[in-house]
Amino acid sequence: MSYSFKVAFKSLYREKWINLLSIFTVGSSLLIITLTVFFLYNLELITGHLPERFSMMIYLKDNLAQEEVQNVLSTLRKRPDVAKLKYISKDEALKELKETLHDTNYILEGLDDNPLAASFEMRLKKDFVNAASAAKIAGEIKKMPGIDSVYYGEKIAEAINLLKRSVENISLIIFLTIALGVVFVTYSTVKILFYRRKEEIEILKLLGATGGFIRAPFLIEGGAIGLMGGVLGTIGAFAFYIAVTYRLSIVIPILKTLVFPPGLLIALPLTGIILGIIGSAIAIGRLRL
Amino acid sequence: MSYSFKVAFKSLYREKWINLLSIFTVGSSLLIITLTVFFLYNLELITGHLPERFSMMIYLKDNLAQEEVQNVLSTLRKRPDVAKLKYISKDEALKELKETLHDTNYILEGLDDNPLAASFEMRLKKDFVNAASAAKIAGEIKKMPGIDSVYYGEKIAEAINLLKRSVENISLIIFLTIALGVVFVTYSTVKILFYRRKEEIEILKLLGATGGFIRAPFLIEGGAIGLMGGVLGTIGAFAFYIAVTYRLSIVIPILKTLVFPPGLLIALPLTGIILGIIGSAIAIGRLRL
Amino acid sequence: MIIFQNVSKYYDFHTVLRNINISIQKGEMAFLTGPSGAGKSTLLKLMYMAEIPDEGNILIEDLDIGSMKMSQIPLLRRNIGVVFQDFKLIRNLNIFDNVALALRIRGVAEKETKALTSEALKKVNLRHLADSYPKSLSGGEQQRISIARAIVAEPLVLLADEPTGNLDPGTALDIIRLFRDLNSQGTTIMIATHNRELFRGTGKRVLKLDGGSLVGEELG
Amino acid sequence: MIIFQNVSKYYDFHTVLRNINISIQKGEMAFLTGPSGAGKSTLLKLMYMAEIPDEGNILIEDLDIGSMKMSQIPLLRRNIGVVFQDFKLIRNLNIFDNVALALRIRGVAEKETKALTSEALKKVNLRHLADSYPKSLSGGEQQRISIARAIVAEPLVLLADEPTGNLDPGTALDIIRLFRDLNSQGTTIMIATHNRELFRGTGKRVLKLDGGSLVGEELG
Ligand SMILES: Nc1ncnc2c1ncn2[C@@H]1O[C@H](COP(=O)(O)OP(=O)(O)OP(=O)(O)O)[C@@H](O)[C@H]1O
Ligand SMILES: Nc1ncnc2c1ncn2[C@@H]1O[C@H](COP(=O)(O)OP(=O)(O)OP(=O)(O)O)[C@@H](O)[C@H]1O
Ligand SMILES: [Mg+2]
Ligand SMILES: [Mg+2]
Repeated sequence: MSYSFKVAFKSLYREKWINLLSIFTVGSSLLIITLTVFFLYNLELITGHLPERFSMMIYLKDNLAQEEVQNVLSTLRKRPDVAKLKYISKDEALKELKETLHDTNYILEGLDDNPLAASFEMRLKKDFVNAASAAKIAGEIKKMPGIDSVYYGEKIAEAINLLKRSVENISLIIFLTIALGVVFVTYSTVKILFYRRKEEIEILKLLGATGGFIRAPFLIEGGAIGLMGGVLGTIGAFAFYIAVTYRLSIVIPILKTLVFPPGLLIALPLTGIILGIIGSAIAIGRLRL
Repeated sequence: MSYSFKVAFKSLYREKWINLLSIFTVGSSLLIITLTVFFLYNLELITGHLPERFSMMIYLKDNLAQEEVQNVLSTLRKRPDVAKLKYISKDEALKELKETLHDTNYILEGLDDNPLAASFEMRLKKDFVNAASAAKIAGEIKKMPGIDSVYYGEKIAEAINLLKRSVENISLIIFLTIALGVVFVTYSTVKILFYRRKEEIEILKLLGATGGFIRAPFLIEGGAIGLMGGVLGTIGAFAFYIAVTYRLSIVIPILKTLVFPPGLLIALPLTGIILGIIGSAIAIGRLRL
Repeated sequence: MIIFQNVSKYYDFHTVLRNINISIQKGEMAFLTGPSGAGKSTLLKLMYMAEIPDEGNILIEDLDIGSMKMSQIPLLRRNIGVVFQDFKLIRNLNIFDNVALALRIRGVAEKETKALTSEALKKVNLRHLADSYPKSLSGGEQQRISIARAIVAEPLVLLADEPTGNLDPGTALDIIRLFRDLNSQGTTIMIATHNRELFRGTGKRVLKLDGGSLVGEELG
Repeated sequence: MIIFQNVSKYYDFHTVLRNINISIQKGEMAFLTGPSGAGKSTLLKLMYMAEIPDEGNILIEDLDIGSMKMSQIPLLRRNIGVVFQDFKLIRNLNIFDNVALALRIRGVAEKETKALTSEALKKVNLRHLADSYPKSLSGGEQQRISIARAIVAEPLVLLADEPTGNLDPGTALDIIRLFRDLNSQGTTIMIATHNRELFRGTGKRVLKLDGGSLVGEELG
């Protein structure tokens, strides 16, 4: 066993440039994976508050009788494209406006009468959430008795929402491709180690070495490269963390999510070792004696 | 020359599994780069409209004389932390509010008098754009004569802005790391080709082969792998484009930016060839005869 | 003990060994000769299972090679020392480690490994090259290192394929003397060679191979 | 023509060649002999610039090796055919391509390459192995392929390092006959060998090397 270590470390030293390159490759791959996870996690946090569903505002004519409102409600309820309906009375609308105006809501103080209309906030079923059917539905509803106007300006919200989903998809694809890339990189790194010693392996077999004896130095070498790569990745992730937190400082509440996960200090080097050993094992393949 | 091609293609065929792996690696690397560029480009488009700078609203007391306003202005101008000052008169403020209220601005029609205050919109110098100094500055200004109130609620804008920049930075880091990764992958792929034939190169040198004769099959093989990787990357990018546009459909205006750049059909395979040839050249290194 | 019973070996449509019958006693020393391409190396390879016979049985020291499991191959090979025609030294290990490898594979303790390796290098007169690498050795020096590695673990059987092809006559005689010493201590030895000087006057059996068939036998 | 003037070669603290003076005429055939490790291979390597002398001058067919630019090395080597002690065949090329390589490197047209390669393989009696790969050849067969490659381009100078170490005496004599034919057509030839049979009775000069020094000269 001590012999296997000696051979492995001699080889690590002898081909130090290639090995440094491999370590760097594994390290940066692990760093990319970490950053991608980190990025996806934060993207979710940021975009999580964006509107989730498409809604349509249906403003009623002023001074409608309770009965007429009820009529509109029941007609809308019967529609196959409606998912949810919420009645907003004149008073509620004014309250909302006041909240919207915020600090400057004293401008409303001079008003004697509530000038706002009662409305329905209507959510469409998923299948109908697109420009074409929204326009058609709005047109149909507008013709109903008791309706003043229909507003569906939430196109922007829809756009943001879809964009968010597509960003997530892109990130996921990037993540998966990188993960695949890491496996390839580890594989080809160890394949280089392997080609460098293909002849040696053939000779070892002829001398009667067992599979374990032949494999051990490779697995050790692969593991050591993975370990060093992992440590490098950890250092990179930590440096990145320091840089980010420094720039964003304490102003931003989202920074609470930017706490450096101490698990990374162990997870990355460990992942490195495991990837390195797996890569070595794959690269050596089945040893036919 | 035809001999170099023969040797290169024989070698491509002989080690087809490793080469397929290499092609796949190069292809997915190119795909990642493409997606990252694509992603960064669209991120810029989305976040480009977010507020660029931090501003502070200074509301003046009502019915201030022209002279007094001038006093406030000159006092503010002397401050070392002020980058830009913009006077917003009562009338302008009302106009802005009307625009903000949009469809519902008829609620303001009943007003006889303009209830809004005149104000200065003040932009701070970069160094002072943070929570601590903004609070301090606001406190100082509030004590000045003629000032009604100071509002610096744009913390959110600042947060979004900083976040946007940090997302850009993360993306850039990811992009650079991947680009570096692609070079490494190409390099180590070709290094495998090279180790497989290190002995052959030594023999070729001893037989009197020139550098060009020795390099040619490697460069061809590297170029061919790069080309096939590039074609694979193009197919991947196209598949991704189809998938994305299908899901987002024609609803969203931002989709104008999602036109598949036809240049990619040439750019990716070409990049592949160039990367493959460069990788080969680096892997072979200087041939000492 | 080495026994071949009706052994044949084909490559594609090409017969390399045809119906070979050989019986070498335990502790015997025999030579194998014949023109280039006769099948000498192939015959030796069958004994350490670098090749598998297409027909017939081979017995090495009571082990039936035909019925052996793959996992037993390393054990068989550790009982056989081989001097390869192309030396098969490991480029990345120095001479000492190349020779010591045969012991390390067998799990010999490091202290004993050092002593035995030094002794083997001394036997082939190359102890001064212990720290060198194979690449920097002359052809004949490499060949002697290959011999040292084959004998260092004192195997039951020693197979030598053209062990003096790169040696001057004087050194060649030293090597054959070394083999005879080993043989007198009980090692079964088989040497494939073109060099008639090696077996002339030894009184040992010389098997003659030609075109894949045993065509005769004489005493050296 | 091969001229060595006071040539020495050291490795670290170890002198491999000491003050060598040799003069071989254009079209001459000479042998080089001496014990294992004497420096024969090193001496040949100096001629095709696989090694650079530490002292002295070497002239090969009017080319002064000392003042030669790196970029001229391929040209020098293309004028020299070498039979390497360890064959140096390319694993991934079949036998035909291995031999043809010597011509392709020299930019010979493909049609001529085919004809010349077949002819060279015929000269070493191995045309039937054209499609095989080096790994599947016997030691002696590999050695003859290395010889075929060295002679196929009809070089001005032929250097052969232990070219019959893996050949039976009959085949060895065929090869030496081949070399003498080439020599009679004007090729300068130098052969390093342990095999006294090769030069016995040829009447050619035999240079004796020992411990890195030329210790004598005789006629074979
Ligand atoms: N793997 C193989 N595939 C095809 N033919 C082979 C293979 N191995 C050996 N041969 C052929 O078998 C024959 C015998 O080869 P072998 O190496 O046993 O000869 P040898 O007697 O050792 O010759 P030498 O004295 O030249 O070393 C040769 O003609 C060789 O070409
Ligand atoms: N690169 C090197 N570094 C150190 N020593 C070397 C190197 N190359 C050769 N030597 C030494 O130089 C000496 C002469 O080697 P060379 O190969 O010339 O011998 P040789 O006469 O061809 O022997 P042989 O007949 O065994 O092939 C040997 O002792 C060898 O160990
Ligand atoms: Mg043989
Ligand atoms: Mg030599």
